[in-house]
Amino acid sequence: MSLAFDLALCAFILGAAALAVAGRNLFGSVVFYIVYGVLIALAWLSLGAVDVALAEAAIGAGVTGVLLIGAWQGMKEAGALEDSQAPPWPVRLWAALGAALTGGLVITAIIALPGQDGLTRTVADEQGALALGNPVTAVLLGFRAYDTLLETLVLSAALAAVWSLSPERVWGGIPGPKHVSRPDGVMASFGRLLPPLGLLVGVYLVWAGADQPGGAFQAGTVLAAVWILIVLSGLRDEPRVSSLPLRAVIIAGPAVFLGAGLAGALAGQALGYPPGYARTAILIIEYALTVSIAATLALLIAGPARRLS
Amino acid sequence: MNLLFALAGAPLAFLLASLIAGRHGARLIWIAAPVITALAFWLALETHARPQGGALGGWMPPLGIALEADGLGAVLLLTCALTASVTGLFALGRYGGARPESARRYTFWPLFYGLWAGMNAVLVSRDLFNLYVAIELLSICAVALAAFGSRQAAVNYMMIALAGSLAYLLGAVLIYAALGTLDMSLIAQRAPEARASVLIAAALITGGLMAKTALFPLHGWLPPAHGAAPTAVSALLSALVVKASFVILARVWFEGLPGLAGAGVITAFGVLGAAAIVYGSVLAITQTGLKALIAYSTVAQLGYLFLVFPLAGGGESATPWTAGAWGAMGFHLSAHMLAKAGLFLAAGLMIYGAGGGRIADLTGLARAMPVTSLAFGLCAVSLMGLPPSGGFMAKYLMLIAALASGQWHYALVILAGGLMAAAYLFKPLARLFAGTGTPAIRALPHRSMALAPLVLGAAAIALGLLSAEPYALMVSGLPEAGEAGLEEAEP
Amino acid sequence: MSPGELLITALLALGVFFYAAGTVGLIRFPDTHSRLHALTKADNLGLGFIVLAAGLHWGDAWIAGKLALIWLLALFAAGMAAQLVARAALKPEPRE
Amino acid sequence: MTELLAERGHVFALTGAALIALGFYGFMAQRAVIRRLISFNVIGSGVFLLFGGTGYSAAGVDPVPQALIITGIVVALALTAFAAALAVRLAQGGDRDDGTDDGEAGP
Repeated sequence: MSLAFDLALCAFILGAAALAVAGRNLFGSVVFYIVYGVLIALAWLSLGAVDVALAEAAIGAGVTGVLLIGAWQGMKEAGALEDSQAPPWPVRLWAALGAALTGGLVITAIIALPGQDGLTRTVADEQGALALGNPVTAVLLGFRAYDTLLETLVLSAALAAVWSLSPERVWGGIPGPKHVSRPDGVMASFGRLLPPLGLLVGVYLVWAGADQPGGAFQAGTVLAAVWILIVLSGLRDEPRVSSLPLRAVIIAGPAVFLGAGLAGALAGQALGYPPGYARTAILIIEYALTVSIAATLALLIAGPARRLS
Repeated sequence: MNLLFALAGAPLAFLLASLIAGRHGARLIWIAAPVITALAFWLALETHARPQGGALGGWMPPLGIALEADGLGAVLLLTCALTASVTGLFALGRYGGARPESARRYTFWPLFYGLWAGMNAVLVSRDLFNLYVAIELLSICAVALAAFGSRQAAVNYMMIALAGSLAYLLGAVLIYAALGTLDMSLIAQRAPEARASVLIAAALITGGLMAKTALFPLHGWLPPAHGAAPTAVSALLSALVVKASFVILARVWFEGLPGLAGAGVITAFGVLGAAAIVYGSVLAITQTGLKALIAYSTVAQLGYLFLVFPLAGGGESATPWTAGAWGAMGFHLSAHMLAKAGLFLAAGLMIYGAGGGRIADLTGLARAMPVTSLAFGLCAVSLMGLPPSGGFMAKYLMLIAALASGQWHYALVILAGGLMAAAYLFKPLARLFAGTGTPAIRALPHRSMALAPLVLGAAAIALGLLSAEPYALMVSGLPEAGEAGLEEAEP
Repeated sequence: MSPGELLITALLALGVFFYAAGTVGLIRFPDTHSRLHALTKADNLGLGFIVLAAGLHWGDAWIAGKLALIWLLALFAAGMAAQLVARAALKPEPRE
Repeated sequence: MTELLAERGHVFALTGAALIALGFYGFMAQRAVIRRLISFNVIGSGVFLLFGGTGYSAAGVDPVPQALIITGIVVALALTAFAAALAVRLAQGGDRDDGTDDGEAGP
C-alpha cells in the first residue's frame, strides 16, 4: 500500500514537474508549478518530515507560486510575455542530452552511496541541552544557528535588492498595485474574517515549533499571507517603503538574532546560549524572527515601489 | 573563533543598520571601514601565532559549524577589508551626501554590506552548506548591484549564478549523503569511504563554482555585468565577488578532498586556466571601451588562479613547490583584489572627468588628472606583474613553481600572459600621456575621490615590497615539505 | 469490511468523484468563470466528503473538530481565491 | 532496481534525481525567464527531495537535512523573488533608466 502510494505520488510529481517545465501555456506552467509544490509537500509528509512539508507548502508552493503569478502579470503588463512555442530542436536536443547526463550522474552517485547513519542519533542525544522537543528547531536555532542567521539576512538583502529596482521617481512610495473592493462584498467580509484566524495559526506555529513541527519560517509565511489578504481585500494599502516603522519591523528579527550571537561572542561563546536559558533565548529569537519574516516575505511579493499614492 | 564570528557578523550588523538609517546610512561607512579593517588586522596578528578557529555555540562538527582562519584566510580577509573600505568610502561620492533618499542611494549600502558580509562569511567558513548560504548572500547582492548598471547583464549574471549555486548545492548534498558531514576536515578524513559518490559530488561542486568564478569558457556573463556597472560596483564585483567562489573551490580540493584530484582533473584546470589567460588577454587587447578592457582583463587574471592546481600538484602530497604555488595563489588573489578595484575606480574617475568611456577619450588626461593617472599606472604595474608589486610576487612564485615542477609550458603561458597584460594596459596608459595641452575635464564631486584608487594602487605595490610577512603568513598552514619551496622561492 | 469501513470508503469515493467532476469541468468548460464555478463548487464538496471520511476514520472528536476547521478555512480561502481570479478575468486583457 | 525501490527513501531520492534532470532540461532549453525560474525551483526541490530521501531511515528523516532543506527553501525563495522582480523590471523599464539615474551625482 505504502510503496504503491509513494510510487503514484512520485509519478504525479514528475508529471506536474514536466508540465510546469515544458508546458505550452506559460500561465498553465505556473499553475502546474503550484500543484507540483503541493505534491512535493505531500512527499515530505509521506517521509514523515512535517516541518519540511509545512515549509514546502507555505513557501515553496505558496509564496513562490504567488511570486510567479505576480511576475507573469508584470510581464503581461509590459507586453513581454514570451511566445509559447517550443524551443528549436537543436536546443532541445542538447538540453535533453545534458539533462540525461546530469540525471545519470546523480543516480550513479545515489547508487554508489555507502550506508551511513547521518546525525539523527547525535541530534537526539544533544537536543536536551537546548531543552527543545523538536529536533529540527534544535538544528535550526541551536546547532546550526549560524546558517539560519545568514539565511534571515539573505531575506533582508533580497528585499533591499528588490527595492533597488524601484524607479527613482516613485521612490519612497508604495509597492504593488492598488486593490479596491466593495465594502459589503465577499472580499471585504472574508478579508475581515480570515486575518484573526490566520494570526492565531501563525502564533500557534511558532509556539508549537519548539517541541512540535512548526517554527518561525512557517509561521512567518502564514502571517505574510494574512498581510497579503488584508491588502488584496482592499482593507489596508501596502505601507510606503520609506516608512520607518516598517523598516524597524524588517530588521528587528535579524537584529535580535545577530545581537544574541555577538553578545555570546563577547561572553566567550559566539552563537552560544547561556546554560539553562537556551529555550527562552531561542523562543524570543523565534518570535522576533517570525514578525520580520512575515513582513519581509509580504514585501518581497509586493515588489519594488510602484506608486506614490 | 569569537573574533572570526565578529568579522562575519560586523558587516551583517551594518547591513541592518543601513536598512534602518535611511539617508544617513551612507555615513555608516566611516564606522564600518575602520572597525572591520581593525578586526581583520587583529585577526592577522592572532593568526600569525597560530591558526584561529572553533565551533560556533560550542557545537562541534559534524553537528555544528566550525569557523577557521588560516594564514591565507587572514590575509584575504584583511585585503578584502581594505578593498571594501576604500571602495565604500569612494562610493560616498555617488551614493552619499546630504541629498534626500533615493532608491539607489538607499539600497546601495545594504547591498554593499551584504556583499562584504558574504565575502567574510565565505573566507571564514569550512562547512559546505554554510558556504552555500554565504555565497548566495554574496550573489544576490552582487547581481542587484550589477543591475544598477545594466539589467539585461544582471539577468544573465543571475541565471548563471542560479545554475552555479544549484550545481554546488547538489554536490554538497551528495557529500552529506555519502559521508554524513559537511565539514571540510571531516570530509578529508572520510572521503575515501565513498570515492565514487564523492567524485561525482566534487565534479558538480567544481562546475558550479567555475561558473560563478567566470572561468573560461563560462565567462560570458562577466564582461557585460562588470563593464556596465557603476564605478564602485565594478570594483566590488571584479575585485571581490569572483574570488569568493574560487576560494571555496580551492579549499574543497586542497583541504576537503586532498588526493582526490587525479592527473586528468588537474590538467583540465590547468588547460582551462591557460585558455582563460590567452582568451581574456586577446579580447582585452581588442576592446575600445576602457571598462570593457578592464573587465576582460579580469577574465584573463582569473585564469592564473586555476594554474595553481597543476603547479601545487593537486594537494595530493606536499612537494617542494607546493608552498610556492599556494603562496602565489594568495598573492595573486590579494594583489588582484587591490589592483583591479583600484583600476576600476581610477577608470571611473577618468571616464567621468573625460565625459566618455572609450580609450580614445582619455587622450592627454594624465595632465588634467595626474593623481588618478598615477593610481591607474600603479595598479597596471601590479596587474602586468612588474616588480616591485604584489602582482609580480604572484607571477614570480608561479614561474618558480612551474619551473621547479618541470611544467615549463605553464611558465610560457605565465610569461605570455604578462606580456599581453602589458599590451592591453599600455593602450590606455599611452593614451593618458598622448597629445599636448591639458584637456578640459568635468570636476569631480570631491577631489579626495582620486585618493581611493591611489591608496589601492599603493597597497598593491606595497604587497610586493613588504612581501615577506604576508608570504610567511599564507604558507604557515602548509606541511613541512613546503619549507623547501619557501627557500627556493625567496626572491 | 465492517460497515464503518464501508461508509468511509463510500465517502472517500464520493469525494474523489466530486474532485474528478471539478477537474473535468476545469478542463472542459469554455471560459474562466464557468471553470471557476466547476472548480470551487465541486472541489469544496469533494473536500467536505474526504474530511468527513477522515474524521470517521480517526474516530476522535478533537481530530474531527480540527478537520472541520480546516474544511471551513479551505472554503473561505477558495471563496477569496475565486473572487480574485474572477476579478482578474473580468479585466480587459490582450489575448496571449 | 527492485532492491533500490524497496527502500522508501530511495524512491524519493531517485524521484529527486529525475526532477533535477527535468529542471535541467527546462533551464537549458527554455528562454522565458519565468519558465527558467520554474525550472530552477524544480531542480531545487529535486535536490532537497534527494537530500531527504538519502537521509531517510526507519527513524524518519535525519533532522539535520530537514533543517538545511528549510533553510534552502527560504534561500531559493529569496533568489526567485529578486530574479522575478529583476526580469519584470527589465521588461517594463528596459536595460537601464535614462534621465532619472543619479549618475550625474558622481562617478
